[in-house]
Amino acid sequence: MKGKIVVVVGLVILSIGLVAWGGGPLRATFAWPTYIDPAVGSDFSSSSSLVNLYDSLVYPDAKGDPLPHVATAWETSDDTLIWTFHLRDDVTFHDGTPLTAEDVKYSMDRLTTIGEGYAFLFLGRLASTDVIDDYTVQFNLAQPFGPFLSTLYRLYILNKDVVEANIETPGPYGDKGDYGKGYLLVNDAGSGPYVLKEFRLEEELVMTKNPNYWIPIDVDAPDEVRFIGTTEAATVRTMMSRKELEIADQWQSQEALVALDAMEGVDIAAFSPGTAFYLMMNTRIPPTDDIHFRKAMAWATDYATVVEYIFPGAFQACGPIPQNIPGADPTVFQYYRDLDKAREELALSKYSADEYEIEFHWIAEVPDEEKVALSFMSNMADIGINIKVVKVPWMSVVEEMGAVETSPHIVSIFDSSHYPEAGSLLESRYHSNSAPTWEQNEWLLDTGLDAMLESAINTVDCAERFAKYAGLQHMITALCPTIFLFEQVEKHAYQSAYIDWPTAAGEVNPVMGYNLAARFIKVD
Amino acid sequence: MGETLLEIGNLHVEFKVYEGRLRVLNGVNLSVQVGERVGLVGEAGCGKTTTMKCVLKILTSPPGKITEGKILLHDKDVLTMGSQEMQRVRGHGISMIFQDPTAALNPVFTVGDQLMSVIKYGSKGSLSKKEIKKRAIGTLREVRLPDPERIFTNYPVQLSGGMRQRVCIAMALSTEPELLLADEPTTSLDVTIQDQVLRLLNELVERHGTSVIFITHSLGVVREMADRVYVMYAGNIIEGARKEELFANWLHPYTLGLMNALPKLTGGGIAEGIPGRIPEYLDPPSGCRFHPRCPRAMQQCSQSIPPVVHAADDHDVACFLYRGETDE
Amino acid sequence: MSMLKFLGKRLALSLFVLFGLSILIFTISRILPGDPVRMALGSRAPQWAVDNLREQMHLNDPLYAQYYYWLTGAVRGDLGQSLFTRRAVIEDVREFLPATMELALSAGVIMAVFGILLGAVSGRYSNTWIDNSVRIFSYIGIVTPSFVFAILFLLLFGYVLNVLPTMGRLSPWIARPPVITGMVSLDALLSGNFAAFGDAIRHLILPAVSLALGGMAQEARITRSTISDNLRKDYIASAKGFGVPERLVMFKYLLKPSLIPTVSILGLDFASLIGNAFLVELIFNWPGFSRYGIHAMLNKDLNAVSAVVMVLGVIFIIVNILVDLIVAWLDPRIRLGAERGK
Amino acid sequence: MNYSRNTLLKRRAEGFKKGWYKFSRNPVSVLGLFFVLTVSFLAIFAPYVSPYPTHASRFVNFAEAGQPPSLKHLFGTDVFGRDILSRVFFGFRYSLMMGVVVLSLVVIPGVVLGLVAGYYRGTWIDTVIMRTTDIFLAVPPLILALAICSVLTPSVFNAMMAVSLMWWPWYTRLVYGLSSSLRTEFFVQAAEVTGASRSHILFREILPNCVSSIFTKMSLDMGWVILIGSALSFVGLGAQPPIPDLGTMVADGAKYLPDQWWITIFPAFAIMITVLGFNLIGDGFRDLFALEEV
Repeated sequence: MKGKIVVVVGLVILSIGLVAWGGGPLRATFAWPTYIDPAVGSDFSSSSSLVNLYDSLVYPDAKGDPLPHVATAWETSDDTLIWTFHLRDDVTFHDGTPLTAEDVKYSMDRLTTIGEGYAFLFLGRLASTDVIDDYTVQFNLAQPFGPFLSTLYRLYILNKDVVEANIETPGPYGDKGDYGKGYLLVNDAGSGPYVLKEFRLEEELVMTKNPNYWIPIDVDAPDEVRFIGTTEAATVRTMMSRKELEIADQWQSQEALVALDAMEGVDIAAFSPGTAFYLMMNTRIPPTDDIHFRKAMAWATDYATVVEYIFPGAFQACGPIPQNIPGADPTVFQYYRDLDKAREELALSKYSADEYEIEFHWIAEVPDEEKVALSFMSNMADIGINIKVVKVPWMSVVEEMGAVETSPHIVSIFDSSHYPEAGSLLESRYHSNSAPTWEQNEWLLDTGLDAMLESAINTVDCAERFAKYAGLQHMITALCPTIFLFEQVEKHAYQSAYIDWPTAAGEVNPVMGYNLAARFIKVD
Repeated sequence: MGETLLEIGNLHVEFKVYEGRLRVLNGVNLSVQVGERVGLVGEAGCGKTTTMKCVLKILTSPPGKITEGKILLHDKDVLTMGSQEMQRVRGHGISMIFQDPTAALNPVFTVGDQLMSVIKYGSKGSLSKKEIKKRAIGTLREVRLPDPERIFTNYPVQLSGGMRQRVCIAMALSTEPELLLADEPTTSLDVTIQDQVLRLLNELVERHGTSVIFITHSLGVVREMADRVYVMYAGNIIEGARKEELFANWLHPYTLGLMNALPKLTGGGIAEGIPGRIPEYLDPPSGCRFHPRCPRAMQQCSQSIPPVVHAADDHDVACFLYRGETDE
Repeated sequence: MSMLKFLGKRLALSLFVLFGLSILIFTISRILPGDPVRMALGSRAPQWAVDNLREQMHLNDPLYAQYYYWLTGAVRGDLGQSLFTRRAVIEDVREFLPATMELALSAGVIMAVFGILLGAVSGRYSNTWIDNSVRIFSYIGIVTPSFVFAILFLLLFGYVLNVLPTMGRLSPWIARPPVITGMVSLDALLSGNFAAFGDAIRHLILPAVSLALGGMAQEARITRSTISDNLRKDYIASAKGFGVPERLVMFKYLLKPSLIPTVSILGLDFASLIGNAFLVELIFNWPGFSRYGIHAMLNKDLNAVSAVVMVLGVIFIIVNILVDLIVAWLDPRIRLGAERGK
Repeated sequence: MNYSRNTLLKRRAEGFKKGWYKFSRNPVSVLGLFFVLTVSFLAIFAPYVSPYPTHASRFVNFAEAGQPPSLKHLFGTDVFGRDILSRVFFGFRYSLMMGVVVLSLVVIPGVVLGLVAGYYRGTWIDTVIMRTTDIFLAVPPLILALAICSVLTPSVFNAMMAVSLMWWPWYTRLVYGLSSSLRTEFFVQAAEVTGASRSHILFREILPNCVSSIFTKMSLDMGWVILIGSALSFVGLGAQPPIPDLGTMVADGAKYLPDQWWITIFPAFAIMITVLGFNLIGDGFRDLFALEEV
């Protein structure tokens, strides 16, 4: 019954919205799957959708620093373990009910219980959440956590009543049943600037402007946002040429981008999103468990060809952290192609070059990765190492990286930080806790490193924290667990003739997903 | 006898196949008088059926093609008739019984359906559906099929070979044609019922007064059924005469061969056939097509086609052995 | 009646086949190592939640018990949870199947109608230029993979000529008709929304045609050869000889028997059509069951894979029964053979 | 009992000569044979006839990527700068290999099962074998092959295994039909009466009479198997890069259409020519042996 009312209210709002405003539709292509459940989604397409559907306590500015959003102010206790947030009282969910501290607590509890998506940012750090009053919420940390504010971008606030009303039992979460996962898979329960209108799995996600949003949205912001689930080059091209698509996905190949760029009114927005491309080596299986073997490969890799021909505009990475992320250290050691050095290292290795065939897995959804793979393969052939290139769909990569024995020798993956600080990537890439996730194929499982990482992240003082980050970067680079290939330049073809996209104009938000916050984009 | 019903003159038919042209009919001449029963005899593959199909204009074309000749029915050339006119000729003008009743009946329609179509389109005047059905069942009864109502609703697959041929006869006679072409109607049947069917056919034809061209490879059958006999070999009529005349004074060496192939009731000897086979039509022998097999072949036989001569009264033969009046 | 017996026997056999197929699929889906619960809940889910779900999915039971649960679940319509869409597979089936059926049925109709038409014309006028062009077309149709057709059409009509839509089932600006059958074009027609109907049909053309061409060529070839064989049959000559009008002979007495081989092969062609839908839906971004299936397969979403194969098995079996019935209806030899119990 | 076989064999030899004559008179079949021989020649001698044999394996040269057809690269180069002509030649190898391996794995068990089931028609052996084939034939082969491939690591070998697993029932069914009608033939019964062993009857009496049908089906199937193989590669479940598989080449090239059409079009034509060749030959056989049921 309640669901029906929500739908009716939504429809009314929607029809008013259509009459009142005039920004054209914004259509963007995406790679599936997209999960709009804040406790499940964490990849690019999911994040971009969550940003539009939900609100968070704080919001990143163009540099990634936190601005007040649903929270107007906050204070911390002296030991930095208790964070108290004061909420606005004029924020309403899409069904018109007010957003309160209870909803914030519910969202946090749900996120950490389910443990998927961005939950890892809080797991182990957050002890509990308390509701002080309707508009005051308090987080109790288990240990000091320097970048806590930045991680709160990823706490998307759910409408507790709506979720509770749609719980299905039985489910894996005890008396919470499925914790509303079934419902939130295809419905939103947020307060964000856009309202979910339609969500057709594997097809498209349609959102319309929220006319009652608590911040006035620009008239020219798109009335309707469509995220279309395809990255098929031919389709993207056709739609772009017919002006049925405003922003193309970043997975288009170099060749496709050239063709898109040649279209009238279409330009390429290129920016550095703080994403790096890693060749992650499994340090637990032979022969990549041998540091000399890994170093030999790092020396034999032809970095120049990759950045020159395969990802033009990108540049060689300097250690594990992209340079535009706060806390990145530009002084870490950079490998370059030197076959003599590679052979020297190979001689030191306990394995001979051709003893094993090295499996190199690349993500099927990103065609250009094949070029890297084949380039790497021919590089390694120069020092006698046999590479077997395997194309693997994303979901399978995630699955095989879940266990050390099924993790391949090398996986090539783009990864970016979850909050704008070096600590994010350092942790998600190299902490033992993240070893079974897709963000780590290295399986370092180094307790010393874990301790150092935790100590860095727990440091509240910024300068001190950054110094610890720098040390970690040097230390990891010395282990050579990864070939730090390049820092990505994300390229989106977009309709420059009729959309005004701040990101394309240089206002690049380093937090993943926020460049597609539709309320800042203007469509004529 | 009386009026000429059908006259075939100098009929040539070719089949165009991948390898070239098969000259299957090479100038066939034949005529049928009203009420006459004509037997057409020859080995398998000599062009009997093709000739009959030409008369009905149901020769499959391509690959078959009539290149020359005329087929006069009541002095009107069938070959120049339009499809409308031809439509009227078929059915109540001429109808045909095929060699293999299994092939001649459409396997996916009931006997009744097929019979009714034939009566509807083949009869003179228009009949109501009820009349058509009544007539169809009547015809089935006439060919002495047991339980005609049931057979009317049966599919051919439910009938035995002999019953199927009776159905075919019923179909052929249901339109009361002037001329019936019976193409070896008993060949595919069991020996035991061949005679039955033949006798039935003969009886019906006599009762209706229908003219018949009776095709067979056996002179024995002809002796029982025909008033006049034509002997055909490799696309030519090589001899034609009244039955009594032919059996008394056959002339052509090929006819002799056929006669020898007849089982003799007296003497008890095994029939001797004619050595050799029907020639290839792709490159038929020059001159008389029978000459390679002919025991009495002469030099000129391979050089020119023997003309048709009136060897005796009402007895024509195409052979250089005989010199009578030449057909103009 | 014995026809019922025939049908009953056919159905019993189908049930047996489905049962066998379910064992086959279950075996395939359990070959793979890996923990489906961890995959469903993610690597950071708390252990107690994993254990809960493991219990609920009966994964701690022996394999034969698991098969029993899986099978009884499947019979009730519970095919488990998809790892990829994260919801009950049966819901996915309900959502995606109509799109594929819409595509497959349109392609099937195009295939059958045009295949028979082309074959009939070609057989009727055999060895003429019409016949030769149809035969060349059939060869091209048969040897060209449907994904090549799809790519060529996408380029030619979608990109170069820009006359037909190349993705999805409906243009974004068209209001969706209410879901009645789930087949957009049919729903639009039923609800009287002709703008949507036209748009849906336009979206259907390219994928349906690229899907249909291979089978169409096959049908044309078979029909051609039966028609030209049957044209030489005595019963055609005899029908003509008895004065039955040419048109009636062609459309009744020739067509019906000639359709039998064509219809019998139609079932097989429909099967390969559904198989090829896997590739064509991918190319035209058709949100159908086959595209779902291919994603499931690529992502080792085993519940979904088993469901896809089982559902397609059921469809295929139904189609084959239908084909058998049509053939039996067309061909009394088979029907009566069945009646007589052979 | 040898009488029947010897005359059979003799007739067969005679028939073969005559058959070849008839076959060679049919220009369409000869064209098919020409295609197949050309493709096989190019495949076998790929390292010698292709202009850049190294381009078929681990080779990249991004400086020469995406070049249109020219004298230097007759079919142009792909996005890795590899010569497409050379890769098509090597691609024939994998396509043919797919066909040959699958058929050689499939035909023997398929035929043997079909023979046995047909010979023992009506017994439980027949039931077990034929109901099993029914199960395999219940789903379009491409789908089941896809499903099997999906649980295995994608590779040429696994794709072949998957297709083979799907394909044998077709032979079983074909031979079953033939052998169950042949066993009532006179010469088989004659052999039975004279006390010939079962294997003799199956393999010496019945099998030779199925050979023409099997042979025809095999040549047609070469084409189908190659098509299915290319479909598997197209979705990424078959050959893995840098193996120059034609299906993979079409799929990968499709991303660069229409500008770099040569990357897709030439491999697509290569598939079509190969399949066409085997199809034409198969049709030639079918006409030759006057078969309907293949």
